[in-house]
Amino acid sequence: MSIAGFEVEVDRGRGLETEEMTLNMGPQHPSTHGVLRFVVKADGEIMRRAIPDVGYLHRSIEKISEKVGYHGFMPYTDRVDYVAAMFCNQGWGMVTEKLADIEVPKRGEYCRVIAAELNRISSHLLSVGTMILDIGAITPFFHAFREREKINDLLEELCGARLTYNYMRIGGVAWDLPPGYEEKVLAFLSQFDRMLEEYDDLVTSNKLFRARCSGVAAISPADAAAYNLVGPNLRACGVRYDVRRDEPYSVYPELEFDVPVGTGSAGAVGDSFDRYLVRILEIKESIKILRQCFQQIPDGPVVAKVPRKLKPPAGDVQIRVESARGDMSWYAVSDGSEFPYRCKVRTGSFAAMGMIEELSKGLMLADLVTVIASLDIVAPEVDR
Amino acid sequence: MLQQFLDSLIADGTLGGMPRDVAYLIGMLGAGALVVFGFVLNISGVTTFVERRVWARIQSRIGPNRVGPQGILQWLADGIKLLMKEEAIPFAADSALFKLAPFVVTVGFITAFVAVPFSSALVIADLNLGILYITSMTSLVVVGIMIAGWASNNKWSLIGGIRAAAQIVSYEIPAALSIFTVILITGTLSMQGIIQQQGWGPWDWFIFHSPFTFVGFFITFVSLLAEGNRTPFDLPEAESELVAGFVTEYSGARYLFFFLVEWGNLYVISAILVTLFLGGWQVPMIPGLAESPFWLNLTQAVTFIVKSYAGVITMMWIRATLPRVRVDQLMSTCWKYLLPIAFVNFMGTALWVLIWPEGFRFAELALTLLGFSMVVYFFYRVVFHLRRSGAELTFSPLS
Amino acid sequence: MVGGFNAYFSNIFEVASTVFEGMAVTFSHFVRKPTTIQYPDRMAIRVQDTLPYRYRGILEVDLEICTGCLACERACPIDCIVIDAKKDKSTKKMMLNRFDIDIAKCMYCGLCSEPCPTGSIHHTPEFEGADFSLESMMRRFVKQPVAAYKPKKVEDDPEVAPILERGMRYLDEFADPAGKTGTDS
Amino acid sequence: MEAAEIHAALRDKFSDKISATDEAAKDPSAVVDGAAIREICAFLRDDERLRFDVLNNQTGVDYKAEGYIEVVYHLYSYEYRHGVVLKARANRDEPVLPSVEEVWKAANWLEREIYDLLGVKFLDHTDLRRLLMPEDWVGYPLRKDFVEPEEYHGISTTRESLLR
Repeated sequence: MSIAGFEVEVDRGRGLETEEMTLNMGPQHPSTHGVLRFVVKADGEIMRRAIPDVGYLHRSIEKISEKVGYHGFMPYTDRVDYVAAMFCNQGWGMVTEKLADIEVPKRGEYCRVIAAELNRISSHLLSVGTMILDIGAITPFFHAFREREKINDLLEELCGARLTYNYMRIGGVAWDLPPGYEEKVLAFLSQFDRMLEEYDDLVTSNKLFRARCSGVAAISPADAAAYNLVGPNLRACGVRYDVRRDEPYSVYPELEFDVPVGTGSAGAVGDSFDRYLVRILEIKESIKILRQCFQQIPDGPVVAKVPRKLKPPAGDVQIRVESARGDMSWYAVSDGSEFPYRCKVRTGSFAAMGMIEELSKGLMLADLVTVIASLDIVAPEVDR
Repeated sequence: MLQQFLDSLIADGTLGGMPRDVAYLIGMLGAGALVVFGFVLNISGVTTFVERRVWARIQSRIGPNRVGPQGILQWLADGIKLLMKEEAIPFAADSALFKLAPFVVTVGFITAFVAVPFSSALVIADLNLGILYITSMTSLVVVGIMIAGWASNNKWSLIGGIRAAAQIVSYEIPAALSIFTVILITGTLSMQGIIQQQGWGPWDWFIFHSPFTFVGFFITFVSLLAEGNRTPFDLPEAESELVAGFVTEYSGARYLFFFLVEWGNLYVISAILVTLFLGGWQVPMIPGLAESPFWLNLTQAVTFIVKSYAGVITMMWIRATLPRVRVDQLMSTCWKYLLPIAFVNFMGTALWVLIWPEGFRFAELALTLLGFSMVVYFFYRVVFHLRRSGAELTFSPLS
Repeated sequence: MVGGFNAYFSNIFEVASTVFEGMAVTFSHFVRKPTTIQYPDRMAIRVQDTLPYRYRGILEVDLEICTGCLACERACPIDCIVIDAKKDKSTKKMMLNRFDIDIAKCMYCGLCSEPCPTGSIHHTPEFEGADFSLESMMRRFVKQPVAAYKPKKVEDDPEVAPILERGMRYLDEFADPAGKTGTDS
Repeated sequence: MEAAEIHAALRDKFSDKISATDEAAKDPSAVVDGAAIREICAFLRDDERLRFDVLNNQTGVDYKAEGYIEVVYHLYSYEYRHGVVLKARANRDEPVLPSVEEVWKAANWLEREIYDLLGVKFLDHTDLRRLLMPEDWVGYPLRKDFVEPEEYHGISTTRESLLR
């Protein structure tokens, strides 16, 4: 029997006839975070398999890059991962700078880091907020989004847009920090610290929430590496690896921060709760980084001189950016013309999505939404 | 009362030569319609409005505030909108059952009001099996939900229906056991009888009667939450897992009925709790109040409704705070935690009543003190959270 | 056995205490101020007036100071700007015959306003762009052919001077001080 | 380990399978024989000095003028924090390569994507279906000679431009 391209097994046991239930979760399901479809094979409440079916948000961004030139592709990278667009900007900027040997001024790098870390906080807030929403509590979601709105306000002031920032340029950033920006960000951070404590009281320590996440889809470090799980998902498994620290780029070597890893405080190491907790801890590290950035930021230009028609020498390079969803790998090929010959971005959600089919075996139906949310999957990032 | 009124109408010839039985039937149907449309529907409606505003405040929002003053008529607008919507019935659904389900659910909910007392006189029927009648009638809701889940011919709905059945069947047991602890004390099943044995002061309420009833109150509360499909036990219509569970395929007026029941049930649950544990309509006997039945009943009704709505708001507030439990956790909560404790309570209360048939004053006062100190500590924590959060920071000059 | 009992009761206690704490947090919100902005009607000032200077809203062109250099058209990655500028043989002036922006296509990236030498094409804080037809999303700025602006040392035309001043200030504040990088090849 | 040392280790083991190495480029890379890619990858993962436990990225590039499709493997080691780039070339007309799915599970989806967008067939892949494009899509979009069809299932793929 075949349903929508997938083979369905009908298991006729002895005595009472039972068959696996095939459920279509998505494309329009409240907790699939975008347009995404799972074909769930379930035995009552227990899942046998959940097969992801992606591609509903495929916008052929890689193909577009071959048509618009190096500068013109920058706004398109916003759309790769619209929740954390700053990192896509940075990735494209860095890969082009490596291709064309452009040095970014120091102040430009600091501006990039400030924008990126603000964006990381907002992205993680969205992640933990929607995770708790999927688990069934509504209020923490609103509280997270209330704080996220403030970051959006800050980023709006920095670059004029709330979601698709297009802030970075090849060779630096588009605009310097606006006057009075430091005071605003620091005021926000001191208020946000207290909000995080409140969030811990409301959500993190909540026993019902911990019980929902503990032991759900625990991933071993070996599996995480084999599936190329990256970012907070990887660190939750106990692997202390962060591109910012281990393959340093930008000004991260000058900044001090910890790399939090999962400890299995609610159950097994690498379970959904660890993934949640690593994000919360990373928010705290980002606050630390932001405070240091404002202390260390030098004066000077924010963008290097780059010709409007950029023609990098032929060659291919790869760079990695620690995006909010982990190691984002940009690969670009130049053939010496003004258009990129090929551009490929391997995103964090893509790897996590590929793992769900393996993870879902034997989980409860309700756990699937927990797993999707805890892996922080943003559907457009999978499809690009 | 109704009978006397109808008799007087027949006697003075207003109804002409109508046979007595027909007059009674019309009178009862009319009174029923009056109760349903004038009271029960409004309770559900107002509850939806209150819920939305309560949630909004907890979530730093304002909530509906456009229809009528402060949005007070929002529920009416929503109801009218739903009534005017097209009702889609899925092609593959079992049409007859699909249409029947909302009414089964509504019947299960509205008939419960027959035995819910509002004051010493304001009760439709003071059944001597009152509490049993209510628990059995509200169980009819699950039959409707099961029918809805099955008849929709949608797998999400079916899972929702099955979950509802499993949930209610399990939680009936601890709920019933905890209700029986109160009945052990009172010796009556009548709702009015239970209230009459309590006093107006908290130390006379059954919640503070003994340590066992104190625990029993929380068990009843949790079990009734689960029976009313409220968070953290709203699995049958878990919107992030099952889309909307058993109501996925419903639209228009039938959808309205399900929602009517969901919010109306809040009031019923709350009324049961107030009756059993929180002193019902008992008011202090201020001199002069007892002489005037009207003012006495009014004060009692206001007391009862205020207490009930406090319970309703608490349930909303819980829903705004807690995440949902998983289906296996739901079952283990019931069978591993609530049920054994409910049994211990039952035995303990039996012993307590055996030793102190008239109640033990010291324990009552001590428990009252414990309850109040919990409330005081709670407000201390609230103030702590308020202080820590400090003034809200906003960058937009508009808010 | 004893450990089992401990776990059993500590579980109950943990649930009760964390729920208690969570309820205290949510209760404290009853007395906090909501952060909702009641857009669009119940507001003291329009949202547009509160937006930061860099806000990238709907594009606007000041034809008085447009030099017809086509820098914006070239910079646009989705080709939503079409300019038709021709040199009039008789008057020897650059004539703008057409300056269209398809707002339905525009993605508000701001790449067009950066290379503009006079700040003629710029973002406004206006964002309410919903309309009923695609045709109405076309902003056709040139109603009849006009002469393109020719930069002078000192602007003396009293009508153009304030517009140019605004455009230059826009460039200064919007783009960074080092923004005039690169050469137009 | 530096790129030169890794390439030397590769040459020691597979002297005839490595056709070129480039240490001067910004990202040093080794062009390897496509047919042996799985053995090479398994060696790189299991060798104690190398331990490339992660397939960080895998992608294809269509070099139309040269007449081949190059599949690029970006490997990384969490243990030693070093990386290597492998390039395997497949004939453009009938691109076939062995799958490395059994070496790194991450290759499953990456190879499905390459198959979907560039049409490289991976042998022994467990589930080689289209990933992003519809199942009945004709052609491979990231090939340089791909022409977008006028319509798909009666839906036009272009819209009339008011600007032109």
